[in-house]
Amino acid sequence: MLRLVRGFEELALGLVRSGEITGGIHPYIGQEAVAVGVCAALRPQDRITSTHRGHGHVLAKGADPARLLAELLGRTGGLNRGRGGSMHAADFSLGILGANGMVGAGGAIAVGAAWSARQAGEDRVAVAFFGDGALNQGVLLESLNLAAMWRLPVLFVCENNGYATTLPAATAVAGSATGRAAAFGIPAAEVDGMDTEAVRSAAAAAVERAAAGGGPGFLECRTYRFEGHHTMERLMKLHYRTPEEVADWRALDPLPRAAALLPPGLAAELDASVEQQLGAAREFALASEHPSPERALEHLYADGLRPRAGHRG
Amino acid sequence: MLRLVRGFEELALGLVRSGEITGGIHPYIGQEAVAVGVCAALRPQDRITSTHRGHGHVLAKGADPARLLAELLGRTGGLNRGRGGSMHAADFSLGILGANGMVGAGGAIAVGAAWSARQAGEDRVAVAFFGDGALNQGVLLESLNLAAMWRLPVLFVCENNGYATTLPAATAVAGSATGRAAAFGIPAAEVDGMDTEAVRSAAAAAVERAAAGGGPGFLECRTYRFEGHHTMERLMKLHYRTPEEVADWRALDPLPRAAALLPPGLAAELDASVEQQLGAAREFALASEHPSPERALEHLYADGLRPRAGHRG
Amino acid sequence: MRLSYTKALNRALTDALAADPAVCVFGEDIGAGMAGPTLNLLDRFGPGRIVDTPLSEQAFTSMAIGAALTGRRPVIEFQIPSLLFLVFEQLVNQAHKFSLMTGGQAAVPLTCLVPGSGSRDGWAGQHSDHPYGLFAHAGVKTVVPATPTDAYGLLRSAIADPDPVVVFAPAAALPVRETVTWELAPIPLGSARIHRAGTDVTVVAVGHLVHDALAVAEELAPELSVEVFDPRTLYPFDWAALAASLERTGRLVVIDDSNRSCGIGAEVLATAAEEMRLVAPPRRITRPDGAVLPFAPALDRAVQPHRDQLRAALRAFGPLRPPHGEDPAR
Amino acid sequence: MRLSYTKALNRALTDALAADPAVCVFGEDIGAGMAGPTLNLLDRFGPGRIVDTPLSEQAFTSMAIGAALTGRRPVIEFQIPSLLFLVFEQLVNQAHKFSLMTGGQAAVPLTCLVPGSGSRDGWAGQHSDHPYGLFAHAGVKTVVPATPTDAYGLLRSAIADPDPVVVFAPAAALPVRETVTWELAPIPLGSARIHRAGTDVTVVAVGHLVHDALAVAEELAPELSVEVFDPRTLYPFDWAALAASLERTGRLVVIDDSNRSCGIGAEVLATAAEEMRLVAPPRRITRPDGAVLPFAPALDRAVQPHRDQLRAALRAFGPLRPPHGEDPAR
Ligand SMILES: Cc1ncc(C[n+]2csc(CCOP(=O)(O)OP(=O)(O)O)c2C)c(N)n1
Ligand SMILES: Cc1ncc(C[n+]2csc(CCOP(=O)(O)OP(=O)(O)O)c2C)c(N)n1
Ligand SMILES: [Mg+2]
Ligand SMILES: [Mg+2]
Repeated sequence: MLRLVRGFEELALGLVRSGEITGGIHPYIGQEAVAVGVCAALRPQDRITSTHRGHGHVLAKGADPARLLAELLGRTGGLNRGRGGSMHAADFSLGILGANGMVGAGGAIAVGAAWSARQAGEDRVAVAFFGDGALNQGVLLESLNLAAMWRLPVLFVCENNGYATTLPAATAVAGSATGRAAAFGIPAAEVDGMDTEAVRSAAAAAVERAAAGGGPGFLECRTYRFEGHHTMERLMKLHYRTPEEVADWRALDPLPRAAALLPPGLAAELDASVEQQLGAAREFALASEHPSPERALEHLYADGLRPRAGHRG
Repeated sequence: MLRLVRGFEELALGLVRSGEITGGIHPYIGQEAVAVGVCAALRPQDRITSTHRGHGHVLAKGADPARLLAELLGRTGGLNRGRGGSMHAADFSLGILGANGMVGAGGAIAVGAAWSARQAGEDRVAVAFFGDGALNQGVLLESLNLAAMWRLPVLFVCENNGYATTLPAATAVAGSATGRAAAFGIPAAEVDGMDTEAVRSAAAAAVERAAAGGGPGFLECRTYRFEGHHTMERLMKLHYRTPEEVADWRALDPLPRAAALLPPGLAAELDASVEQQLGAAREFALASEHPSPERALEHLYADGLRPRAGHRG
Repeated sequence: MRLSYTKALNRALTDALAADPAVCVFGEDIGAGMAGPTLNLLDRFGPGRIVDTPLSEQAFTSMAIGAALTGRRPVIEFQIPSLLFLVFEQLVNQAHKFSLMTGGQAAVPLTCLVPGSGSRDGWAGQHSDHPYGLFAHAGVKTVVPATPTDAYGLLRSAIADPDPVVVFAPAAALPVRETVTWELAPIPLGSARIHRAGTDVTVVAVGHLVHDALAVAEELAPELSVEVFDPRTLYPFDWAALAASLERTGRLVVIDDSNRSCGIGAEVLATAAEEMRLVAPPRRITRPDGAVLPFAPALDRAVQPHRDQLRAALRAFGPLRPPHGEDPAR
Repeated sequence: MRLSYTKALNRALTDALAADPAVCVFGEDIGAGMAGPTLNLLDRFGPGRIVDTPLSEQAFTSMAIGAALTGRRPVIEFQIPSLLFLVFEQLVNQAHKFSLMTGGQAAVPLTCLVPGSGSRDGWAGQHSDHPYGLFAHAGVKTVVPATPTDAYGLLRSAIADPDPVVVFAPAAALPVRETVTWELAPIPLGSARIHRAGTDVTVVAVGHLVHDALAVAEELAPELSVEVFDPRTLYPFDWAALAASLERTGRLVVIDDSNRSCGIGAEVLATAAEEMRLVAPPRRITRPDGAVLPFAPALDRAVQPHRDQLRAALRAFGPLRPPHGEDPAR
C-alpha cells in the first residue's frame, strides 16, 4: 500500500506537469506511513475524514486508484463523477467521507460520524486526519471537547509535517499537539510518522479502545512532506525549509524502511504489481469521459431540485 | 465597589420588573468579587472586554453608574447613547471595549487590544472576561494560542459560575479550564471567585507579569450567580440547580465577607454613600431623553455614510 | 384545537422524532426546552436523541453534518439568529456542497431551526438579525413560516428533506395562534400560499409581516383589492405562483424584515421585472441598507418595516377603485 | 509603467504601510508573499507589522478588530474566499456593528483583502465562491476592482476608511495589466466608473467581467451602442451614476459572477425597476441559483457567466441600430 500511494502520487505529479490535471494537487509523498499505518488498523465498517492532502488516506482506506485518478482528471469515471477533484475525493461506500478543502473541517465531521454510529447502535470507529495547521482551528479544538465529553469512538490523527504551508509549527503551535488533546482528557501519544508499523500499532490500540467504549484517542504522527505544499509551489521561490532539512527527512523515507522488513524478492514483486495497477489506472482514467457541460449542476440538490439558470434562453 | 455593583444590579432588577428596562438583563449578583477584584488590579490605561453579563465589569473598570443605567434604559444620556443596551455597554474613554452579545467573542478582541498596545509601544494590559460556557467556543481557544505564541500582555479571566444557562460546566467542559490554558503554555491559576482579595492579588500578579513582558495569564475564578441566567428565567420553571446548591453559594456571598474586613462603622458609611450614588443615577437615567426615531441609524458608519432607507417617501 | 406557533414547532419535532428514529435534535438548553420548541422532548426521547450541547456551535453543527452524512436526520435549534453567522462555513461551504462535490454520493438532511429570529424587544444589535437572504443567496433551502399550521407543515417537510434547510421562526410570529380544525400535515417546500385573493396589487409578505399585510389589505379594501402572497419558502421560491398572481394584478409590493440591499425583496423585484407582468414600478419595504438594530425600543422599531409604510406604498399606486366603483387603471 | 493587478495591490499595501505606522497586515503565508500582494512587505516593514498568522481565522480576525478598535488600521489577507464564511460572525456581527452599538464611540478601520476570489481553474467547490453579495446585504462596504489602477486606488481608500471594507480581487482579473502613465492615487469608495459610453444599453459589469463586457460591447458596436458601467464599489453603490446612465439608455443588463438569488444583480435590477428609467425589461447574467462549482474544468466554466450569454441578452433587445442608421426604438 505504501508503494501504491507513493506511485499514485508520482503518477499524479506527472499528470499535473503535463497539464492533464487542472489546478494541481497537494502531494502526500513522504507521509505515506501515516495513512497506511492508520488505515491498516481499521475495519471495513470504520470511517475516515480527510484533508486537502487526501490521496493517501483515500487510497489507504481502500479506494480504487483508477477511479481516484479519474477524479483528479475530472472524468465521469471518477469517484465523485469528476465533480470534486483532488480536494473533495470521497467514497462513501467505503466509509471515506471525503477530503476537505477547509483545514480542520473534517475533525468535527468525524466526531459526528462517531456519534451517529453510536446512536445507530453500530460498531464503527471514525478517524479524522488533519495537519499541524489544523491544531489552531477553532472547530477542531471544539470537537476535541465534544468527543471527550461524550466519549465517542473517534481517533484524531494529527499529521505533524512541521509546516502549515510556509508557517513552521514551531512558531504556530503553542504547547504541543498531544498536550492539547490531553487537556481535553483524551489519551494522546506521539508516534514516529515515518514508521508504518509504529503508526499501525498505536492506531490499533486506540481503535480497539474506542470500539470498546473507551472514548476518543489522539495520535500525533511526526512526519514530513518531501514535496512542496502544493504543486504550484514549484513555480515560486520559497525558502521556508532548508535543503538540509529536506534531505534529513528524506533519509527517513518510510518506503525503504518498510521494504527492508520484507523477505528478499517480495519488494520487487510488489513494485511490479503496483506498477501494473497504476498503469491500468492511468489507462482507465485517461479513457474515462469528460462530463458534459449541460450537466454542470447535476447533484446540486439531493432531491433533484433544478436550480434556476444564471441567464435566460 | 462591591456594594455599588450589587446595588446597581438590584436597582436594575427593579427597573426590569417595572418594565422600564426593555428586554431584561443578565444579572451579575453573586459574582461581584471577580469584576471588582480583577479591576482593582488594573491601571487606568489597561483595557477590558466583557460579556453578556457585563455590568459588573463595566462598573468596576470605572464607568459612571448613572450613564450605564441610562444605557439600560435606552436613553441618550447612556454610555452608548441608548444604542447598545445591557449587552453592548462600553466606555472607550476608560478602556472598556464593550460587553458583547456573543459568547467568547471578547477574548480574541482583548488579544487584539494587547497586540495593538505592544505595536504602539504602549504599556497596557488587556483583560478578557468570559464564562465557563466560552471555554468551548473555538475562537476563544484559538485566541489562547495566539496570545501564548506571541507572548501578549493579556489576562484571560474565566468566571466559572458552574453553568452556561442551564448546562452544568461539569457536563460541558472536558478537562479543566486551567488545564486548557496550561496546554497552550499559559500560566493558569484557580482562584476563589467569591473572595475579592484573592482575586485581586492573583490578578495583580498576572497583570504585573504581563506588563513586564512575561506574556499572557489565565485565572479561573470559581463563582456563582445567585439569580437566574437572565431576568426572563423568572417566568420559566427550570430545575437545573437545586435550592440547596443556591443556598450553599449564597452563604459565600462576597459582600459580607468583604464587609467583615472593614473597620466598624465604615460598612454602613459605604452603604449610605452607594445608596446615594445609585439614587442619583436613577434620577439621572430616568430623566435622560429618549433618542428620536429619525436618528435610528446615526452612527451606523463611522464615516457618516447614510444608508438608504427601507422604504421610499 | 387552539395552536400556538411555538407549540406547532414542538408538535412537528415530536411527530418527526416519533415517526423516524433517525431524527435527533442538537442545541443549547434544549433539554430544558428553554426556547419552547423542544419542550418535553428530552423526557420523551432521551439524551441519546435530544442532545444538549456545549457552546461549540461550529463543532456541533459539523457533527450534525457528519451525522447527516451517515444516516441520521439531525435538527439543530439555534438560540439566536446570529449563531448562523458563526456556522456559516459549516452550512454553506460544507452541508450545502456535499451533494454536488461528491457527485451525488452524499446527502446532508440537516434542519436548522431558529425560533425567535428578527427583532426581540431589547435584544439589540447582535441578536436581532433576519439573515434569511444570506441562505437564499447561497442556495440553502430557506423557510419562513407565518402561521402555526405552516410552521408545523414546513418544519416536518424540512426534516424529511434530503438537503439542508434553514427554518426561521420570526419572533414576531411566535405569539400567533390559530384554531386548528384540520389535521396537521407536512407542507411541501417551495409552494407559496395566497392568504387573501386580490386583483389590484400583489403584496409579497415574508414571515410575521404576512399578518401586517393582511391587516392593511383589509383596511384598504374599499380603495383597492390586495392579494396577500406568502412565499413561505424563500428558496426555492414559488415563481410560478408569483407570475400567476402578477398576471392578475400587474402591481407588486414586497414587505420584508431584512436588509434592503441584496435581500429577498430585491430578488422578488428583479425576477418580476425580468420575467413577469408589471404595469407599474414595483416597490419594496425593508429594513434599511446595512441595518443594525439599535437597542432603544423606539429606534429598534423605526428600523423595521411597518404598516404605515405598506399603506403608503399601496396608496402610491394612485386611486384604483374610486368611490363610484370604476377602475381607471383598466 | 506596466502595472499588473497583483503588483498594484502590492504597491497599495506598501504605500499605505509607508504612509501610516498604524497600518499593519495579518494573514497566512504573507511573510513569503505567497499570494502576491504581500511580497517583500515583511522585509521592509518587519514582523511587528506584517504578521504571519496560524490557521486561526476567527481569532486573528477578532484580533484585528481589537487592534482596529484601539487605533491600528489592520489589513487581513485571506487566502481563499470561503475563509470569509469562517469569519462571517466577526465581520458582520462584530466589526460592522461596533460603531452603531457603541453610539459612535468606536470605529473599526479594518480591511479584508481576498486576492483570487471566484473561480480558479481546478480549485473546485469550496474555493471558488464569489461571496460579495453577502457583504452588500449585511451592509459591509464591498469593493471589487476590475483594473490595476482601480485596485490600487480602491485598496488605498479601503485602508483609509474608518469602517470595515472587504476588497475582492477576482482571480480572473489578476492577470490584467495596464500601462500606467498617471500617478496612482486613492479612488473614493462608492463611485462608479464608466469604461465606455453608450446610448442604447447600460451593462453593469462586476469585477473581471468588466473586461468581457468591454469586448462584447466593441464587437456589437455596429449593432448597438453599449455603455459599460463598472460599479467598483458594490456597497455603497453609486446609484446616482446608474440612474444617469439609464436616463441615457433606458435598457439594463447586469453581468455578475455570483449566485443569482439575492445577488448584486438582483439589487441592481430591483433598484432600477423601482426608481429608474427602463424602456424594456432588465436582464441579468449570473451564476445559477445556489451554484457550487464542480471540479471538472468544463463544468466549472459552464456555471460562470460568459460572453455568449451577454451577447445574447444584448441582442434580445431587438435590432436597435439597423444597417441604415435609423433607430426604431426612438
Ligand atoms: C480554514 C482554512 N484556512 C486556510 C486554508 C488555506 N490552506 C490550505 S492548506 C493550508 C496549510 C495546512 O497546513 P496543515 O494543516 O499543517 O496541513 P499540511 O498542508 O501540512 O498537510 C492552508 C493555510 C484553508 N484551506 N482552510
Ligand atoms: C456564541 C454564542 N452562543 C450562544 C449564545 C446564547 N447564550 C448567551 S449567554 C449563554 C450562556 C453563557 O454561559 P457562560 O459563558 O458560562 O456565561 P454565564 O452566562 O454563566 O455568565 C448562551 C448559551 C450566545 N450569546 N453566543
Ligand atoms: Mg502541516
Ligand atoms: Mg457560566
